[in-house]
Amino acid sequence: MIEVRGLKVDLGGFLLRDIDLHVEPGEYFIVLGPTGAGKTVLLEAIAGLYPVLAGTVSVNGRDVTHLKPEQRGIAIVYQDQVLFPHLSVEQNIAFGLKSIKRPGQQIQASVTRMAQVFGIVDLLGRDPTTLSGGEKQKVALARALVTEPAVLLLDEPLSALDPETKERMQQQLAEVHRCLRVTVIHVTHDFEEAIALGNRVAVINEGQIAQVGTPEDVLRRPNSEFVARFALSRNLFTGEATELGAGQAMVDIGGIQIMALTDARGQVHVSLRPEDVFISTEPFQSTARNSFAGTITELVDRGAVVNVTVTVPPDFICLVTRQAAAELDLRKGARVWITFKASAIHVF
Amino acid sequence: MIEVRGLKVDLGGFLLRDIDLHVEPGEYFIVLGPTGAGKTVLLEAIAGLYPVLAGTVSVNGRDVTHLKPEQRGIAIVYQDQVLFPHLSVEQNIAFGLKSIKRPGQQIQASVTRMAQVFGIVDLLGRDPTTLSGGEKQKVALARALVTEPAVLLLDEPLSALDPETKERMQQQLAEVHRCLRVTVIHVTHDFEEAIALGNRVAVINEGQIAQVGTPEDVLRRPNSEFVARFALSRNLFTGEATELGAGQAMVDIGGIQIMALTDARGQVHVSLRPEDVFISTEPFQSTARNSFAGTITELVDRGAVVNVTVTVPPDFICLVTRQAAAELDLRKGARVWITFKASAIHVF
Amino acid sequence: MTGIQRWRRLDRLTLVFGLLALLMALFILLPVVKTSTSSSPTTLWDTLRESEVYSSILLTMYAGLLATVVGLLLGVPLAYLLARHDFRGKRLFEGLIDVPIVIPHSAAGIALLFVFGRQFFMGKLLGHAGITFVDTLAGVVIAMMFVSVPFLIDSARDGFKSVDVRLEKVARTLGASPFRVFFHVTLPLAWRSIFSGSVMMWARAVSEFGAVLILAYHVPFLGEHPTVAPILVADRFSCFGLDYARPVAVLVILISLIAFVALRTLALRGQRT
Amino acid sequence: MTGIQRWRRLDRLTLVFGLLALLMALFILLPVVKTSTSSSPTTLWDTLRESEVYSSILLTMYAGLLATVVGLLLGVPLAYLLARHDFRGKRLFEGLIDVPIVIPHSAAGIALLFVFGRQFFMGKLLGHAGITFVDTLAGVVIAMMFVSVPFLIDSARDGFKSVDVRLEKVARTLGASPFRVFFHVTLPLAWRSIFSGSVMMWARAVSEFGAVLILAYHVPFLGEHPTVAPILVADRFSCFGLDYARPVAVLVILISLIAFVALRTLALRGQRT
Repeated sequence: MIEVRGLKVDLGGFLLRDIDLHVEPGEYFIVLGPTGAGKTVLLEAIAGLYPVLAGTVSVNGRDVTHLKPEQRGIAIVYQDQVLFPHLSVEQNIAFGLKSIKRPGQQIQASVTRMAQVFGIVDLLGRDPTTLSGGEKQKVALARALVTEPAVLLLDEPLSALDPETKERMQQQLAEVHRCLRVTVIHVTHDFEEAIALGNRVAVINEGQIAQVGTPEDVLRRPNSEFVARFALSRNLFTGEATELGAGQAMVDIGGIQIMALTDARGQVHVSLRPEDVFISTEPFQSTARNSFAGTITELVDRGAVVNVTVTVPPDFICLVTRQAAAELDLRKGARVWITFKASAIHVF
Repeated sequence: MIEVRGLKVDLGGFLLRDIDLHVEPGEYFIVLGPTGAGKTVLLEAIAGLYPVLAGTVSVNGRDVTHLKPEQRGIAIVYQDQVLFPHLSVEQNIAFGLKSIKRPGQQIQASVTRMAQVFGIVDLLGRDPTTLSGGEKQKVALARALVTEPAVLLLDEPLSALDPETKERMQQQLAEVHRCLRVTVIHVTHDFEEAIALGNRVAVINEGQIAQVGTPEDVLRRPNSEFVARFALSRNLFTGEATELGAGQAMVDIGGIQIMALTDARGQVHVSLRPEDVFISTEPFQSTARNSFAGTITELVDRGAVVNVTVTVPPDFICLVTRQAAAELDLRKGARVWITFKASAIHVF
Repeated sequence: MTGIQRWRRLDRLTLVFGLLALLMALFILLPVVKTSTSSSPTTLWDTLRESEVYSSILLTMYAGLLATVVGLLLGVPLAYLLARHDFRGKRLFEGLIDVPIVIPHSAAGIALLFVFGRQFFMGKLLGHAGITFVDTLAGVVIAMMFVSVPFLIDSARDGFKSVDVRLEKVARTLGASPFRVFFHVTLPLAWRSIFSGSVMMWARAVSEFGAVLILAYHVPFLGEHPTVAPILVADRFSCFGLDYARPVAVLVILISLIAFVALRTLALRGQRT
Repeated sequence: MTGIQRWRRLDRLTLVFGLLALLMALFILLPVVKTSTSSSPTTLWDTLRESEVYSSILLTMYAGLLATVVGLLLGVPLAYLLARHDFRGKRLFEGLIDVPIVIPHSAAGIALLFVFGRQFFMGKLLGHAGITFVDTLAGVVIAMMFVSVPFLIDSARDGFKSVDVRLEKVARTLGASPFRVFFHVTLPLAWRSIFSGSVMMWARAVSEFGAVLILAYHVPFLGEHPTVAPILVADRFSCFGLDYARPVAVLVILISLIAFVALRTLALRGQRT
């Protein structure tokens, strides 16, 4: 458990101020904010690596505000990993245990176990400068977690990776968090990361915490433009994916089942762009796999286009041209069909 | 006019070899190749800035292979512009004219005229390090063109710009080329750039020229995987866009008219992703603005999905799931309707 | 609480290192400061008015300036070529260029004698042309240049390396000859490094003692036969003792310091030409 | 045709610059090469066996080594603090650290006398503790250190600056104390710069003439009273002439060169500790 109260940090130009965070034991907590919002400095301030102007930090009920970084039990993993370039992968992971003077045998055992968790046993003898981005990230996580920190701070751990590696790392992060039950604070500017991983999300805007809540809360009732803009640009659902032939799945998103092209199974998130949804006044046969009847509950005029909310339920936001809306006579309360292709669904 | 014959260049690791290019006077010629194909070195070799192992370069019928760079009448603009940081914008543009010792009054007049062409008269007194990417690109182009080179070499001139600036720069490049009638060789890895700007395209692959032809030729009959993969991933058409209310246009692509959300008018290119096209066996009323009857002329099985070619004409490539194809009983020769939304059309 | 927080930043490492660093800083600064302030302005003024002293200081500054100018003329082209071209054995060659920094100063003087002495090689050759080096201004300049020019070459080379070679390439395609490119693009952009290298070279040149002592002890200059300031200080010390040497030492330290600080400030400020 | 093409690359600028650069290269290399090869191995061997010569060379190397070790002990902490902390007047302070390079060597000796001389300040203080500097090994070491330690400090500071401070931060959160972080992360990564700075410092120290001459001419060492090699060369030259000074000069140049090249190669190779 970690509790931050009234933290104030000078970012040289602007301030992070009145930062209150309460993270439950074992929680995966996301801090979401646009680039340049001071998220990295916030983590360094919590870890004791950056001077704070005011405020307190406690870990598991103990006030650590005046402790040195090495006494806080808080580990940090930077975006670009910063592995020790003069040590092997094994020595990198063992560094923390040697610092706290664990016996050699125990170090050996802990390093091996952690390498197994991350599937990097083969890399132990390697020079870290020869690793790929994803491999470096695993080593950095193993190096941090082997010291059994009470809190793990992650600084945009996925943003430097290519999309494919990113997806795999995301799954691994979720898995490691589940297995090791470590308390995580993860800062990012990426909404899909926040939604996929976070138990709760804090949104930082202009140096202050604008909102805290579950990812759904924040998206449904955004009180910052940054979140609102994102929320309007996607239809987001959580559901259970079940097999439907290779590369395909049926996702139950509560009430309706939608077909998607994905290999993911189990608990997943799906997103659908509003411009990929068709509205028609009658049902029809087409290659689109997903078609549902619903009621128009809201129309928002945006110049050449109109945002139409259709409640199936759940609610779908659809983007149509003004002419189309006029021609089909779309109005509040009207009964319509929405249609979208399986290939338009993004599963994450 | 520029002619390159049997050029061979050592790239330190691999060779560019047997490079033959024949560019007509006033032509806009694109050299297309993946990143790391040695495109920048090719341009430097043509300009006399990189040693060649074999081959000749002639400009307007004159062999310049053994001339110094300053005697060739070939100007080059690099991707990141490399403006002279110690000179003002005006001095940057005037640099070439001063080098060839034009009288001061004439320099003044030429610089002013070129600044007007690019709309950068306001910037003349500025320090180039304070300019935005797009502004720097205009200054770099003005600096090159003011010397009235016979050939202008452009090294990925658009790839470092943000999408919006890129679109405007692309239009400006086309316009400047039309007005000044300079022969251009433009290297890029971006297909849309090649299609939008190029009179002809040469595709470089593994150090050799794989194919030369009009953009349409290259896309219809690709003989490299790099081109083929791109050609399969887009429906590409050329057409005439006419006004249809603010932010919307009707594009005549030869035979049919499609509706798109764009401010562009006149000659344009449009692209449409195969996964954004619906196929149905009957016509239907929906918010999708574009719906056309056609005949299935080809079906290509790709595992979970099927690529369906529907000839309206023109041909549209559509991506549908295997189940959808089976359910609708899609087969060669069948009469179907294709439907796509105005917002799915990308105009460039 | 804030008191504790402020002290916390001074961890043990910083305390121990701070103590050691303080010793080093005092070791360097104390002699300089103490000497600079140990003579009254009147004494210094009187010392400066001695013809032996002022002609010595003038000779030192003038010879240092000449050495730097010749160093610029010959060293800058060498630095440019080293920055722009690669060749086999370049590493070794660059190492040899730095050799004058390593070899004992008096031995450097003897080495120069072997080439520029009247009875040897170049010395003979140039002697026929009426140029001699032993006990002449030319000898002082050559001794100073030999021990100090590596500083200029290293700094200028780094300056040229930091100029994007594509700026030169673009300038060529715009119709500029290699000379125009060098003087209008490369040199202005590398100027700051060259200038600060020159300041280092000049400072090292006017402080040279050993090599000058061997090659050109007393030289005819402005109708007198002065020696360079570093030798004057040593001579007065060995002949008349510390008290007599002190004002001259203070004077040359002050002049060197003021010139160095002024030039260095200029080098750091003058980003543009 | 290929002939033409090859020649084309040698444009006029490269030709002119090549010529000027050649002059500079010859100016630096000729004296070194010519002197190094001017004495027969037998003569050199006989010279080295003179007790005055070999005790002088031993003294020079030993004192240079001691100066470098003390410089490392006190200069590295200073360099680390300069790399990691900012404070008002840091620029000026860094300028003052470089001052010993500028001031005339003999004046540097006098400045040191003012602090470490028997009748002054620290000299008195340390004199009570039985440590004297005038005409002792300690004096040689101090004179050498004063003129050469700025090279080490500058190089070490640049080395520390190039170590990502986040490596230190991560190490702290992994439970390492500031000392463990310094010795297991920072020092190994900056080691190469520190080592090559030490080589420069050592080279500059053993080549010093003026400051040592003033502070500690002849010193008791291994039962004899040798002087440092640069002074020995100058003494032999002024007392007995060039022919007598030559073998000693050649000897010290060769020893300096070999040691410098060997250490420099080590510094360039030893990327890892």
